[in-house]
Amino acid sequence: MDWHQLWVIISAPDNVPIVGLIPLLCFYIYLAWKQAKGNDDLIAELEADPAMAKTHHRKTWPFKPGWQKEVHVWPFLLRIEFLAAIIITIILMVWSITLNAPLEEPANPNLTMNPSKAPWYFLGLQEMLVYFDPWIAGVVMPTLIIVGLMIIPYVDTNPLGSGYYTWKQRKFAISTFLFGFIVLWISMIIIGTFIRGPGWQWFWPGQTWDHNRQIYEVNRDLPDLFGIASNAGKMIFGALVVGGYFVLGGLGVYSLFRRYMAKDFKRMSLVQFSMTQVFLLIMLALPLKMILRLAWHIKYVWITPWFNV
Amino acid sequence: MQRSKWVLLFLAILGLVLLAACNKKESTEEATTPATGSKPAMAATPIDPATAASISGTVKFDGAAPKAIKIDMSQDPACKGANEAEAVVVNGGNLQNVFVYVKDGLGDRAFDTPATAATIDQSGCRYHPHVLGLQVNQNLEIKNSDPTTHNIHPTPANNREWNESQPPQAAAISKNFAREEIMLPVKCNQHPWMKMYVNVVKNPFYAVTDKDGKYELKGLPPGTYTIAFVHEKMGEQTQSVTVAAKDAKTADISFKQ
Amino acid sequence: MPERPIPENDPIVNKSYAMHYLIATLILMVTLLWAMWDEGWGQRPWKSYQGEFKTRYLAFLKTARTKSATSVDEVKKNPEYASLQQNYEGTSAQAKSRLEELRKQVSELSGRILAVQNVFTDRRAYVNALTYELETGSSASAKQSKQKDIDNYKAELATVNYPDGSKKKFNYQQLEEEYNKLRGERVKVNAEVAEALKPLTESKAKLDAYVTDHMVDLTPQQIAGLQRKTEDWDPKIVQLNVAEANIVDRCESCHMGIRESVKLTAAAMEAKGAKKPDEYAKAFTSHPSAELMNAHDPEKFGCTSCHQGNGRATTSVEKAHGNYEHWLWPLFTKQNMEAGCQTCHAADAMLMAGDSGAIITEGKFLYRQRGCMGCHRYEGYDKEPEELQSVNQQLKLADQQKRENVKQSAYLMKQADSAGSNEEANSLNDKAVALRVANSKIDGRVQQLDFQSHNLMQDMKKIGPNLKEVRLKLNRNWIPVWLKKPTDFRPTTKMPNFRLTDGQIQAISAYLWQSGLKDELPKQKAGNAGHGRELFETRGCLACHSMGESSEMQGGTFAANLTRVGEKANYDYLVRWIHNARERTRPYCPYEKKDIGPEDYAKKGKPFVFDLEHSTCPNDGHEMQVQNMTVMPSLRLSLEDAQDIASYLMTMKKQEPTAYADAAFMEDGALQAEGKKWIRHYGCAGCHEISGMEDEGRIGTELTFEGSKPIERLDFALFTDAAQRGGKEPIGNAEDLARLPEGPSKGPWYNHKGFFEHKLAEPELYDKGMVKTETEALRMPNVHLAKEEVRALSTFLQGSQELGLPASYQYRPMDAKRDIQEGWWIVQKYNCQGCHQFTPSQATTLMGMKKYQDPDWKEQLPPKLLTEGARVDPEWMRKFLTNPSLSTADTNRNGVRPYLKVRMPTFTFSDNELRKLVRFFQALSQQPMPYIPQQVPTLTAKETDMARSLFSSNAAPCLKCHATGDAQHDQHATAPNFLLAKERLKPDWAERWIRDPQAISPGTSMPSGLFKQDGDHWVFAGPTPASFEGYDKDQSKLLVDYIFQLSPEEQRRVAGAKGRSHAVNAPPSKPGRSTAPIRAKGPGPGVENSHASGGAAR
Amino acid sequence: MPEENGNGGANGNGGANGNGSANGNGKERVGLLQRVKAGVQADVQALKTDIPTKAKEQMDGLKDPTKTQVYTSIFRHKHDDTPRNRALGILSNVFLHLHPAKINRDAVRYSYTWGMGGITFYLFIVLTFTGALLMFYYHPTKVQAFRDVLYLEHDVPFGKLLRNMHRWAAHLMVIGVWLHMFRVFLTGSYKKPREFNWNVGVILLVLTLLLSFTGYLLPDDQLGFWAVTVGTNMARATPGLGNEGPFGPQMGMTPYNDVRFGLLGGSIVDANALLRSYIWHCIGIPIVASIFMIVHFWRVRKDGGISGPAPVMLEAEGDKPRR
Repeated sequence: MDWHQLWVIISAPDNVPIVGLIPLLCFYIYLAWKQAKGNDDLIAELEADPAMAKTHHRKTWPFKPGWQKEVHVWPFLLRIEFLAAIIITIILMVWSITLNAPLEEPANPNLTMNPSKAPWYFLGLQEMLVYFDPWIAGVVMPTLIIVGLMIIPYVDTNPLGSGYYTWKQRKFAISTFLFGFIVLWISMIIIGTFIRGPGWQWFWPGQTWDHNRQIYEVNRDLPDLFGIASNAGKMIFGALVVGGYFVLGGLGVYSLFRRYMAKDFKRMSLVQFSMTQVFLLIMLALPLKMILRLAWHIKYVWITPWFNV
Repeated sequence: MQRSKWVLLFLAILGLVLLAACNKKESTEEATTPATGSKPAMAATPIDPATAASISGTVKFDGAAPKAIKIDMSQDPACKGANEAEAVVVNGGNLQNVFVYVKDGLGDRAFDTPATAATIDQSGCRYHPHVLGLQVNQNLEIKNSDPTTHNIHPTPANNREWNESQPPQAAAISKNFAREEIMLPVKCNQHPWMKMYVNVVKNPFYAVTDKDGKYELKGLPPGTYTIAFVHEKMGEQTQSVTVAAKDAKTADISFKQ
Repeated sequence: MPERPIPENDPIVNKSYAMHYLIATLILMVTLLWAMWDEGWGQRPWKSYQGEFKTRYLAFLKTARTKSATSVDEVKKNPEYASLQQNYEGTSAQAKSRLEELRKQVSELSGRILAVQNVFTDRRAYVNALTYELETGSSASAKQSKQKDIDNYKAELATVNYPDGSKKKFNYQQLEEEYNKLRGERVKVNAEVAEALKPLTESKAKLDAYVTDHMVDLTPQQIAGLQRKTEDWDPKIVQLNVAEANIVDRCESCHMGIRESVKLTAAAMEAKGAKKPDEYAKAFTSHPSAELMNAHDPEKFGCTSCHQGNGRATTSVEKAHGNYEHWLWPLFTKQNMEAGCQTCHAADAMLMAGDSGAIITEGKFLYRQRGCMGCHRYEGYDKEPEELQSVNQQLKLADQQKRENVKQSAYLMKQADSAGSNEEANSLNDKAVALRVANSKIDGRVQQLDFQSHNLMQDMKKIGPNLKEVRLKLNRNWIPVWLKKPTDFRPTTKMPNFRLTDGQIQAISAYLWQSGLKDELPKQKAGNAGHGRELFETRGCLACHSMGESSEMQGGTFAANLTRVGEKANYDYLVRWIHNARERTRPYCPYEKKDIGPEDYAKKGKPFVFDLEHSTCPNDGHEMQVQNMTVMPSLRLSLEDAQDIASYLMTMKKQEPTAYADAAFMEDGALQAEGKKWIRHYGCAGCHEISGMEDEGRIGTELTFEGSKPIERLDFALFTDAAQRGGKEPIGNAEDLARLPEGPSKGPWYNHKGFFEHKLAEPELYDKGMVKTETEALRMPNVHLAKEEVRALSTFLQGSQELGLPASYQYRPMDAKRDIQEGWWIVQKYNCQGCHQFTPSQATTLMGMKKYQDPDWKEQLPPKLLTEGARVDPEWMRKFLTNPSLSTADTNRNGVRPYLKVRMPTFTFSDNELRKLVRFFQALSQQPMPYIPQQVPTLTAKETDMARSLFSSNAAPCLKCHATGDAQHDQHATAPNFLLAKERLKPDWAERWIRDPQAISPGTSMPSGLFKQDGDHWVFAGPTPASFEGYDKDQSKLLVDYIFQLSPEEQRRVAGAKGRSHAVNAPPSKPGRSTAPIRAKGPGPGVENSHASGGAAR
Repeated sequence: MPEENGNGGANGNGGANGNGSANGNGKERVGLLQRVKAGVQADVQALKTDIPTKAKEQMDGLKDPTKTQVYTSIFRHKHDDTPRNRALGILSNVFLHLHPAKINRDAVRYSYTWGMGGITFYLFIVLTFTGALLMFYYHPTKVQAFRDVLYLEHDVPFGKLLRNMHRWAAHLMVIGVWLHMFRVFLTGSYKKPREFNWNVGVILLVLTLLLSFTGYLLPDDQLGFWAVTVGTNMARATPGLGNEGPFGPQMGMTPYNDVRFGLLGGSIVDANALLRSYIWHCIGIPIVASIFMIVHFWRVRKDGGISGPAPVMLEAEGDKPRR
């Protein structure tokens, strides 16, 4: 166990935010989960007791008739906001006094940094470069992420769960988002920061980052696995596989929706549903491809003269 | 003369003690500061003449005495006189021109520079004496009694080298040596056979063996000393001698070719 | 949701945030204060340094002042001071009354002037105003009336009240006159005051100057000044700002004592009662080298241009010293401080200023001497091959241009023939003619280039011997043994250990053997080894070569140790080598790329003669390499002497040459290709001349800017981690470990210094643990350097940086300084300093030898060249360097000092090098070039007589030591012949020399005190005849003039009169006695000479 | 007197002139002097009474600072603790009228909002402030940039703190934006009618990342240089627009005309890239982001304030339109 190495990585000034991000995320997930649980319990209680549902103010927080339903922003909100500003200022100052912003040697185009890493918030994308060609990881994926985030309000037809934390009413939406945010985005960043060492090789925490490490890795393409040699064959085969994934996956999503989320499905228009389907499948394709790569060393699935997937 | 010296010594010690006593701070700083020039004057510790001991002895030469080497002085008609080399002079088994001095055992004791000068005379194109001892910084007077010009050229290892011409009847040259050096060769470039050795030591306890190989070191305070016998050709030998107050010890030694 | 009691009051509205705010605000305040503190102190550790400095420095100054005061008192005790003091008091008493009177006058005058001035300036202002109105007046009448006003006003009388109460009226004109008159008077009186003060100030200045001149340290006044300055010091950043070079250095914010005018040591700056100098004390010392500081004014160079580090940073010691990961220029360590010199002085061979420079100079020297440049290019080293290439390129271009011109000219002429008009034809013909003239110019240039190439060929040297002649000179069976590990055979060899496998050794030696020249060498007679030994030990061989091993070793390390040379050498070759090492078996033609043999000459019907005069190829007329590329000179020995020495050397062996195992495989032709491959692989041709490898390039990395190579580019291989974190020292081999200058690493060594030093100590280190094939393995051989040598080379490499400063900071002088630089390269190339002293502090190899410790042998040392440029005529020097025997017939001797056993060899310098050397000596002694000889006045008969009386005086027996050309007299001469003086010496130098030779060459046999100063001129120290009565010129000058006009006859006459020849003609002491006349055998005229008697002792 | 004046010629000159003329006037107008004297005496008398009165008035005025003209010119309404004034405090305030006068009583609970939107906005302000100060010392040129950062670190008062704050606030802002988005999603706050504001938020997220990314290159050190090189290398692979992307070569893309070239102003990360990055970082993106932020805040209010905490809904109420 190379504690020194671990410490070097963790204490690098630019990695400190990520180190801070992990407990922060845990805390906020816990906070959200606690409130969701409270709300879900309340909902269950109210569902069971229609009479109570009529009178209850429907929040977990205490309420007494006569209390103001609305409060003045000044001072009741602003005092909190100002307090937050002060606290943030304190945190920021203390951080700035104790830890210096990194400044390395002057830029030298002739001397490549190893590993040369993007800013930490883009490390997820850089990590994806391992599994995808740059045009997917660097261009298509970010675009899809943005577009995907943007269409969320338009494809989420579930009217419940607006304005309060809940799990039971939005199981699918929340699990999908958590999967995308925590598993695909945050954990990739963590991998990119702490695990990827020189040569973008995989180093377990506590393993020494050896610049001279050599590892053997031969990557194949999926068509090779099936003995398809001709370019045209590869192209057609790849198209079939990718197409098949989307067709079969689409069918699978459909059957899942029909069975377990009938209400949502009913509320969705055709466009809404197909959009959901497509983005869901693309999102799922990412870990699938990673597994293909990590487990079977598959580089490409679909090979064409113009692009490879 | 002697009396005033003692008084001076006493005053110096008193001064030092006072300095150390009433201004300790100053003196420590002084000590840590690297001395510029000479070290802070160390007082010459008085030696009680009543307890002074002496060491004497004879230096022998082991084996057959080498025949004296004749020097060809014909080069300069002005050179007349004994023309035998003085490198190894043995008289009946006794070795002349051995420099004897206290090499070790006096500790940090410092000694005053004698006011009298040591002298070298050049006559008959020879140096007199052939081996000379003197104390550090003691004046050395060099005379020329020959009707010819000499030049005096010491070739020291640890002192400054010089080379001065001295015409006949010229005034004596006055010089001194600041650092200890044993068997410092002095020569004359015009008369290549002219050679002598100067021994510069820090204490007054030195002697040069005479014709009979005899020497005597007087006025030594009681103690254990390393006595060194140095011969220009045969090198150095040492002996350890312990003397008590008023002792008169003998230390003989012999050199082998 | 667990049941929670609902509170009575609305918590949202009623909850108080006062406590939250209080705490948050408090924390915010604390944070703000923290930020302030951080800004004011946390980021400014130098403040505490300055505070500490103030206390310690003041304490130091206090003691210094008392000490200084006592020494001032001592100085004042001096009678000389007392007389000055008296003088001062006398003058001041004298001047006193006069001064008082004058001062009174001045004050009186001042009062009167003021009285007049008050009135006058007022009136003048009014007149000026009116005049302005007059000048700008619009009409003639207005002007007229103004003029009238002015005139009227000027005519008005004004009253002046003098301070003594008297009054006087003046009109304007008178007023002005009075005013000017009074002022003039005051000026005059003031001048008188100054005049009266002059003797006073002068004697006062003398008095003060006496104190300052006789004080070794500062005076109490000066120290008081420092005390005041220090007491008034407010903490602030001290910075050197050199805008030109973008240097901002704040080093002095902590290192406050660095430029103080008193010498501060760490011990002096210790805290009170401290045992050891702490961090502060070490930081407060003054700069150790005043010389360096004078040469490099910090106001121009800052600190970091020499020391590196981050000069701007002030936040911590590590930051300021640049000892952190992302700073590219960390402070050079104390041990490698001199690396900083190299950054600007890369072009200099010799860097000495005060005590500094020895390490870097050694590094530069070693880089050539140990053959580093054979594999690693370095700007400025071994540039001859590159220059030669460029010359050849230019030659080709010139050739091409010539052909082109001929063609063009023919074309133009043809056109001219058929031109339409005469004019046109003439113009075309002119052009054609111009082209032909141009060609002749090119011819001139070609000649120059050929000459240049001739010179370059001559200057080109290799560190290792010529291996083409391996068959002729070596014992075949010895070669593989040698290659196995050269240090086993000769521990001090320059040949490094290559870690060759047996297979490689066999292949390499086979190739060398088979590719070697197979010519026959002339057979040599056997010589007298005893005589050879004497020659070897006295002729100066030991200035470069050494003999004996380890503690027994005597001689220089510049060339090979010859203790076992008898085991490997071939006698016939050795004789020839000693006789003239430059003599080649066959010349090499770089154009044809082959060794030219007699057959090639025969083809052209030419005799097989090649030397520097016959250096063109018989086949194509190109310049050839006609010399062995060795720096070993010719000692102009007779063939017999050479045979004697060779015979002696052949006896130097530990085992018989025949005892070596038979290496028959070297005749195996099958190994040749393999051998060639390995020779190429290991870059052998970098140091040796090898058949078929003449044009091989260097195999190593260029090192010119190695010190600024990014650390990532230095391959620490498997030790990267150990180096970064300071793990266990990876060098295991004890011998190699001992090469690390600072011993086994104690902390991280992931820096240039660490890399270089580990690499130099154990070059294969970075292969350790790696799996590599024979060809992949690191090729760098073990150069078996000593600790100090590793340090020197590491310093050199660390300083080898691309300069971040403006190019003007590179030391590239154009004048005499450049000549000095260029000269040092040659001096070092040929190891001149093995015999000669160039600077007072430099010791020669011979000086250090046991033999030369003896006073008689000391006189046998080669002459010191401390002021050689001032001493000799440059033209004479050129001749002398070309042929040190100064004779074409009798060459087996020294030209100037025939009495020296040691021989000034013939180096066959090229004209290039001759020019540089002559300039070097002139520049080193600050002599202007070109030299215009000084006219020596012709002496009158009377003067000649007087001079002769000095020359032959008993008090200055010149001819006793100086050679006269009379063989018998010269046997015991110890100084050069006067007859050489005219051509050789510069008269002004000669005069300085006879006045005080010890000042020019300390320890010379020539005594001082021949002349003494009498008033403003120099007179003879001995008795002078009556004719000197009334002679008021320098008598030393007279003697010099005489010597410069000395004719051989005159010299003979004087010598005869002095009976010198007579004395010498007398038969020497009778032979046959037990003590033979030593004079014949000894080194000089020494009788009791150590050699002879020492021999008897043995 | 003469001795004093004698010190300098110029002084003496001026002094003599002045003295002369004053003396002359005094002699000529004796009557006037008396009149002036009387007037002055009267003034002094009046002054004795006027000043204390004025002073008292002044002190009284200062007793209630809210009554001063300066105060009333700044604050347009009273600040007595009345509901009206509380509302006015928000509504009539240019800085605070982001908020409505009153909000849902539970919306002040930190556990619901996490305060991330506000914190992000606050960090943006901090960044603008520190960024503007940093701009005083920074030149976006290859020669100066790195040097200026060193200068900031070592010379500028509080320069190091400033730079550190800017850097860490930027990192915090990215984290804040993510957490904000996370919270908004978890509370379903993007749902009708806030769909568009969610989109604005997504754009702001992208802009935040771009802001941070463009700032990365500015110190011109190895870290920034290679981060940006890696980042922009991806642009090379843009389909159709990058010279290494799918269909890029077919579209005639070369390293000298593709989208990366456009981003960097050259084929390598160099002086132009530095300048572009600087301008986007300091001018382009902040302006765009500010506009979107204004829209974002405005929409928060127009879409009915923050989404919650809303009363929970029951399954059955899902399909009914909400009141």
